[in-house]
Formats: sequence, structure tokens, C-alpha cells
Amino acid sequence: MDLRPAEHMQEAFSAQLTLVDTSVEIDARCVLGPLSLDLSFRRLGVVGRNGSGKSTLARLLAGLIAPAGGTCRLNGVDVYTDRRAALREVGILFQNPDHQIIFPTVLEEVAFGLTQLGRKKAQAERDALAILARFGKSDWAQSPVSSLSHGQKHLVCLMSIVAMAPKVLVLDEPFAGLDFPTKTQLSRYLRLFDGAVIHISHDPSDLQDCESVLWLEKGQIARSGDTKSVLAQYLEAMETLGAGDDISDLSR
Amino acid sequence: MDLRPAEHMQEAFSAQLTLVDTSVEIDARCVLGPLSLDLSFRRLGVVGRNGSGKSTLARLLAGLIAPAGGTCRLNGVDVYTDRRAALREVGILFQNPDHQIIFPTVLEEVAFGLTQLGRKKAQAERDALAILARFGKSDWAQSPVSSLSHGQKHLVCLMSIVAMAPKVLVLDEPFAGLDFPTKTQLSRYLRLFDGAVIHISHDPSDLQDCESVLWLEKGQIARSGDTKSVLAQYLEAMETLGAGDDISDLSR
Amino acid sequence: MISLTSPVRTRAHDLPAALKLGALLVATVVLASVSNLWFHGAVFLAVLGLYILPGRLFFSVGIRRLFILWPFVAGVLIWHFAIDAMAEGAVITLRMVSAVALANLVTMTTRLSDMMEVVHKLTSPFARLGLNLRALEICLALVIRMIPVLGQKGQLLSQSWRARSTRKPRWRIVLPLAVCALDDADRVAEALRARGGLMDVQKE
Amino acid sequence: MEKTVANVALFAALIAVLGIVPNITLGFGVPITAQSLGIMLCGTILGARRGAMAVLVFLLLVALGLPLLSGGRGGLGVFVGPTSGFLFGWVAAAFVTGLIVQKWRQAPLTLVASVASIIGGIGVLYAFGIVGMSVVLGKSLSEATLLVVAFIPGDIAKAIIAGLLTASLARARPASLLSRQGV
Ligand SMILES: Nc1ncnc2c1ncn2[C@@H]1O[C@H](COP(=O)(O)OP(=O)(O)OP(=O)(O)O)[C@@H](O)[C@H]1O
Ligand SMILES: Nc1ncnc2c1ncn2[C@@H]1O[C@H](COP(=O)(O)OP(=O)(O)OP(=O)(O)O)[C@@H](O)[C@H]1O
Ligand SMILES: O=C(O)CCCC[C@@H]1SC[C@@H]2NC(=O)N[C@@H]21
Ligand SMILES: [Mg+2]
Ligand SMILES: [Mg+2]
Repeated sequence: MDLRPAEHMQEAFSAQLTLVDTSVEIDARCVLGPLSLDLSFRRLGVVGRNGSGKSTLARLLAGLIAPAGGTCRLNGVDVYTDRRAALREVGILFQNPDHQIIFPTVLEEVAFGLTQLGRKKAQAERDALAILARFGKSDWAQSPVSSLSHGQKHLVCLMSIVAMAPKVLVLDEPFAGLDFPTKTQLSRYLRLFDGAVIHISHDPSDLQDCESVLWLEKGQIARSGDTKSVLAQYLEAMETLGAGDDISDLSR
Repeated sequence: MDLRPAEHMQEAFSAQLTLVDTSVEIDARCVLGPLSLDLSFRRLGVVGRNGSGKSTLARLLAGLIAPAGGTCRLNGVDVYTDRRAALREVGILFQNPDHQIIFPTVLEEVAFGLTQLGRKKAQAERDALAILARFGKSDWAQSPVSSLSHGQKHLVCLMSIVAMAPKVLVLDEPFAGLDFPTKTQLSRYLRLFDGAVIHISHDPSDLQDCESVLWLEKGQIARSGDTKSVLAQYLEAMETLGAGDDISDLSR
Repeated sequence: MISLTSPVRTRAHDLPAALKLGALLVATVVLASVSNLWFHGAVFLAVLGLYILPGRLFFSVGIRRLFILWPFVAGVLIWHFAIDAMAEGAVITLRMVSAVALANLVTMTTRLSDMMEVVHKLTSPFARLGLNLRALEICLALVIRMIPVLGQKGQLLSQSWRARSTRKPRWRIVLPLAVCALDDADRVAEALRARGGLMDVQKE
Repeated sequence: MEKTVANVALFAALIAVLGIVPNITLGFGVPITAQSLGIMLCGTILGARRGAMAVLVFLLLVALGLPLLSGGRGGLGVFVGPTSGFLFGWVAAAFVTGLIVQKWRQAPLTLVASVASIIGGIGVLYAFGIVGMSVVLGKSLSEATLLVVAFIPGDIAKAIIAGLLTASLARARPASLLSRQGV
């Protein structure tokens, strides 16, 4: 499989994430932050319990929600305000494929992002077909999205953003619905991907390939740093909690 | 935690599943079967790749879709035609919580099923609160469902069906979105549950507690029987596939 | 549009729904029949007071929900300024804002199921004429559920659009949204069926 | 049965959501509103009976005091105001629109749905609206008729949108077009 995103990234690319006192409010309730961060990374893991704010962080990093305070920059681009630049910097895979899919057929869905990058429709469709072929899914082109299973939809979403070859991929629980072979092959693809990846998961075993990890807890960073040590601490905390009798708290 | 479903099931309850030449068609395409089965079980696992027909089987067993041919009986009840009886026999947890939740607040969602069983509204709410309390989630009662995270919604769905105390629970990927402590506690709960459980997952490690397992492949039973051996064969097949270069096929 | 639930629990949550609805009804009729500017000014301040009582969070969420009225308010005021009937314009605006604010207040502090209870009492005489009350009740609940869900789906789809495009979605997401809404209705139907559907409530 | 209830609820909700689209109130108190588009869609997609049911359910909620009419209005007051004729007319409009789509199957759906929307959503609806206004505002029928002329261009545009949207939905989700299910 040749899944390199684009020529301009032949050498390993590392991304720069800068948050300055960034916070997110939903319905006047602060669900994330304030966070301050300045990180350079190729593979960044984000781990945390249900409701800890992982998906909210993903939306923030993709520039889809406005910070209530502070700024969020990826490679120097203010992703919320400068959409044109942001589109080249970052692509996001939503946790729930139903929240991502806009078009009725697989080909239209994958081609959409490409026309938005300025390609002509015919060209965009050719490129979309090429992506489908790379993933061995050429026969899906004309399938209505509604006739796919949950995991299959997930894969369509992933192909749509990979097609746009952003420099940073934000993946919100990319493996949650996928079966083992698909997962293996995607991990392999991710290892080949030349851009940077922010991989969000509640399962530490998904994040082994990351060089550093953020652990979110109630919208705050509980711990961050080297993958091995953060994940070990996370696992330990989770096992203690699992043995106890509470089930996840509503964050705040 | 005392999570026994109802008095009539004090002794371990085992369920009888009878499929006779049952098949399911969607848009004139056969996506499941024809299957013939006659099983008695307390914990039945269903494993298979994305698109293999697991969710379709779940819907069939819960009586939500009509078989295109054949019949589907659970404990002797034809679940599709005899809805009144089916409601006492079987409860289903959908794979995507957004597909399951009907009402705007958690308490209303959990209480709804109980009013459907004929309880008065006040009684239903008391019982719903009791279930929330058992799961340590009393503070969720008045929360709007839309303000919960994906995994939290999953838990709400589970509480809603557990509240109805059906004799058989059909769980479609119940752990897919849940964090480790929540998962541990739910597994513990499932072990306590006196009714029968049909547990669907693409991840063999979730199914260790089952006494037997069905392996679905393209809408057919690839293998069934003793958990250990079926899962071992499944894992082996998956590893071979994972090493290969195709990514999951559209079933049929 | 209408928020269904308040972010905090208030004392008004404990009042019977019928009482709140009755009071709203009376208030609406009174507002409609009086056209004295001072009266409407006073009512408006009183309503504002009700929003302040439960605290800052409630106030900010509640007021934000009234902002959808601004084009309407502007339209009325400009029109009445143009025809030189400012006083009348002020009455119309105040009346509208107070009425909506009161209605929102009832909605924010009344759980859907309590609201349904009232409808149930009012419609039970029709049951003898063959009306499936359970179906009606569930249907009303579903409408109230679907209004914000349509909004949210619209938001999610525009976010998904925004994630891949620099153009504004505008009318372009109307069709996807419609399709999404129809699919959602099918799933709701299935979820209903999974929990007993519309059959007559039976005794356990 | 469940499907009917869910769809009726969905379209009632749709009418409500269309009430948020900014609207212009004409001097005499009747707004130009996107909600009349919702009424047409009830008919063209749900068909006569279900479409009318959706409108009734919507009106019931308005009567309960929810501010679902354009401009955030609601409550029992609106049923005695100058627009009340239109509100009652909505039920009939959805019914007639739906009936035409159900019965007339020879022409392309875009055309059928647009024409049906014009007949139901303008012809039938305006009759109710005119009577209502003349009663409430104490005007003669002909004076009231003059007032509604202002709505015609907008409503024709809505009818065409309804036609296009119905046809697109029929392509994307044939099973959801309840007005054309069965024979
Ligand atoms: N639309 C919303 N309205 C109000 N609160 C919300 C909304 N979406 C999320 N929240 C709140 O924000 C918090 C963080 O949610 P988020 O979805 O980011 O969690 P998460 O870490 O992705 O969880 P999960 O692992 O379950 O996906 C949650 O506590 C949730 O209650
Ligand atoms: N609404 C539908 N219309 C047409 N085909 C469908 C529909 N839903 C499912 N299918 C098809 O049925 C097959 C089985 O789908 P199903 O959802 O049962 O798979 P699954 O085993 O649950 O997969 P996953 O692990 O991804 O959830 C899939 O190949 C899919 O293409
Ligand atoms: O909101 C109300 O009180 C009812 C408004 C009725 C408006 C009618 S519907 C037909 C015609 N076309 C419009 O755009 N407005 C009127
Ligand atoms: Mg999440
Ligand atoms: Mg599935």
C-alpha cells in the first residue's frame, strides 16, 4: 500500500500544538480547560474516561468549536478563525460516523472534501476512486451509505479525510467499531502516514505507538508526557476504579 | 450491588433460541441466513467481522425486523408477531446509543420502558430512580441526554433495558464505547444477571464468559459451539486476514 | 429553539404542570388584551425578575434563548418608527418578548412527562371516541424531542461540512438534513417498538 | 404504526423548526413564514391523513403554550387572532396537498408535488385565511382577499421548493415517502 499523503511531506512531519488558556463552554458550563500547552509531536495520544472531554478537545483542535477563552493554534494556524488554512492543516474523524456522513453514496462522500480543496468534480471523483482502491474498497463506490454496517461507515469516514491529506489527522476513537483485521491494517496505514496524528481513545492499548500522551480528567489534563509512564499510571488508576463500585461520573 | 432482575428468575435461567430457515432481506438483498438453529444457553456470544450481519441478527432476535422467510422464536415466543410476550422475553441494547434514546432526560428515558410495562407513572419513576441508584448514577436523573458523552449515553441505554428486566438481554457491542472501569463494573453486573444474555462483539476477548459462541461470516454461521475453540479459530482467521492486505469486504 | 430543560433545578420545577400551564394561559390572554405601555413595561421587568431568581447560570441560559427574537423585535420597531407609532411598536415588542419569556420559563421548569400528564387528562374524554391516547401522548413527546434534535443534527452536519470545506453550508445541507431526519424517525420507530411500541398499556 | 407516529412527530417538529427562519410580518399582522413550506411538505411526503395529523399535533402543542409559531408565538391567543384562519386552514391544506400527491401518479413527482402544493397550500389555505381575517379584522371578504395577494409570490416559490425536495427525498429514501407507499 502506498498511502503517503502528499509530496510536500516526504520527510517525517511533526506538528506544533499551542493552546493558551483555552477553554470550551457548552450551555454556559465549562466542559474543557482552561488548558495551556505547547507541544511538538508526530503521534500524540489522548486518553481519558467517558465524559472527560476528549471529543470536545478533538472538535476544538479541528477548529469546529470556538474556544470560550484563549486560543488554539495548530502549526501556527488559528484553526477556528482561519478556516482556509485550517483545512490544509487538520482533518478530523468523528467518534460517531452518523455525525460525519453528509452524502448518500460512498463516492460522493469521499469526493466532497476533494472538491472543497478546489479540484474539479471529475478529478475529485477520480481521486476518490483511487483512495477507495488503495483501501481495497473499489466496490463500495456506488453503495448507499445507509446500507453499510456501523464499522463500514467508520471506514468511509476515515477514507474521506485521508483523501484530503491534511498534515494532522485528529482521530476520535478510530478503532471503536472496527474488527480486528481492519484495525490491524489501519494501524499499519497510520504507521506509514507521513503527517502527524492525534489519536484519541479510552483504551490505552490503542496508544502504544504514540510518543507522548495526554490524560484528560474532567476537562483538565491529569497528566501528560512520555507514553509508557502516563499509560501505566492511567491503567493503574483505572484498575483501582474498576475494582470500586462507582460507574463513571458525570464530569463536573 | 443487588441486580437480580425479578423474583421469577431466582434460579439460573436458560433461554431457548429456535431459528427455522430464517433469513433477513433488506432492499431485496439477503443480508442474513437462511439460518437454522436450536440452542439452549445462558450466555451466548456472537462474533464476526464488520458487516457480517451481527446487528441484523440482534434486530431479528429482538423481533424488530420481520424474517423474509422462516421463523424466529425465543423461549417459544415468536418475537416478531407476538410483541406483548416478546417484551417480557427480550430487551435489546442497540450498537449506536443515538439510535436507542428517545426522550430528552435520563429519567424519562429509563422510566419510559417501565410505563410501557404497565406501571403507573409515579411508580415507574421510582423504579427508574432505583435503577439509577444501583448503577451509582442518581445524579444523572435530571440531566439532558444531549449533554452526555457517547459512553455515558451507552450506559443510559443499558440502564433503560435492564430496568425492564427482560429474561434475555441482547447486547450489540455493549462495551464498544465504554471506558475500562465502567466496562469492568458492567461485566461484573452481567455476571450477576440471572437472565440469559446474547452478547455481540467483534472482539473475542469480550466473550470469554460465554458458554458458547456463534461466528457469523457474510450472513452465515461460519462456526458455532464451545467458546474456547470457536474463538481460537476466529482469532487465528483474523490474524491471517490482518496480516493480509485486504480491508473488510462488503458482505456479499 | 425552545430549550427543554433548565441547566439547574429551580423551585418552579416542583409546581404542578397544570398550574403552570394554566397560569401561562391566563398570562397570554391578559397580555393579548391589554395594550397599555406602562403595563407591558412592568410585566417585562417582572418576567426579568423571574429569570434572575434561580441564579446566574439560569439567567444567562434563559436570556440567550430569547435572543432568537431580535430580528422580529428590530422589524417591529423599525416599522413603527417609520410610521411614527413608536408607543404601539414598543407595546407589541414588549408583549411578544414577555409572552415568549414566560412560555420558555414554563418549558424550562417543567419536565416533558409532566406536561404530557396534563394533555392526557384533557384528552381522556376522547378516548371513548376511539382516539389512541397512548399513541397521541407518545407522539407529542416525540415532537418535543425532535425539535432540538433537528437543530442538533443540523449543527452536527454543519460541523462535518465545516471540517471539510471553507464555504458555508447554508441550503446545501437541507437535503442531507432531511434525509438524516427521516432516518432518525425510522430509528425512533424501531426503538419504540423495542420497548413495547404503541400497544395498550397492560398490567404487569 | 410506530413508523406513522414517528413520522407524524417528525413533521410536526419540522413545522416548528421552520418557525425559526427569520420572517417578515406584514403591516396587518400576518407573517410571511417558512412554516407554510412545512405544511406543504407534510402533504407531499406524508400524504393526506398523516400530513393533516402532523399539523394537528403541531397545533395542539401551540395551544399548550409552546412558542412554536414564527416569531416565537404560541398559546391559545393565536387561535383567536387575525391569523387563526390560516392556522385552521393548515390542516385542510396539508390534507388536500397529500390527497393530490397520493392520487396523481402519472406525471413526474416534482411537478405533481409542486402543483399539489399550490392547490392545497395556496388555493385551499387562502380561502380559510381570508375568511379568518375578515372575521377578526372586521373587513369585507374582498378587502381581505387583497391583503393576501402579497403572499402569492413567496408561496409559489415554496411550492416549487417543496416539489424539488420531495422528488430528491423520493430518490434518496423511497421507503420514507409515505404518500406514495402502497398502490
Ligand atoms: N452538547 C452538549 N451539551 C452539554 N454538555 C455536553 C455536550 N456534549 C458534551 N457535553 C459534556 O461535556 C463533557 C465532555 O464530553 P465529551 O464528549 O468531550 O467526552 P469524551 O471524553 O469524548 O467521552 P466518551 O469517551 O464517552 O466519548 C461531558 O461531561 C458531557 O456531559
Ligand atoms: N439499512 C440497510 N440497508 C441495506 N443494507 C444494510 C442495511 N443495514 C445493514 N445492511 C447490510 O447488511 C450487512 C450486515 O450489516 P450489520 O449491521 O448486521 O453488520 P454487523 O455485523 O453488525 O457489522 P458491524 O460490526 O460493523 O456493526 C452489511 O453488509 C450491510 O451492508
Ligand atoms: O403564524 C401564524 O400565526 C400563522 C401565519 C400564517 C401565515 C400565512 S400561511 C400562508 C401565507 N403565506 C405566508 O407566508 N404567510 C401566510
Ligand atoms: Mg467522545
Ligand atoms: Mg453492528
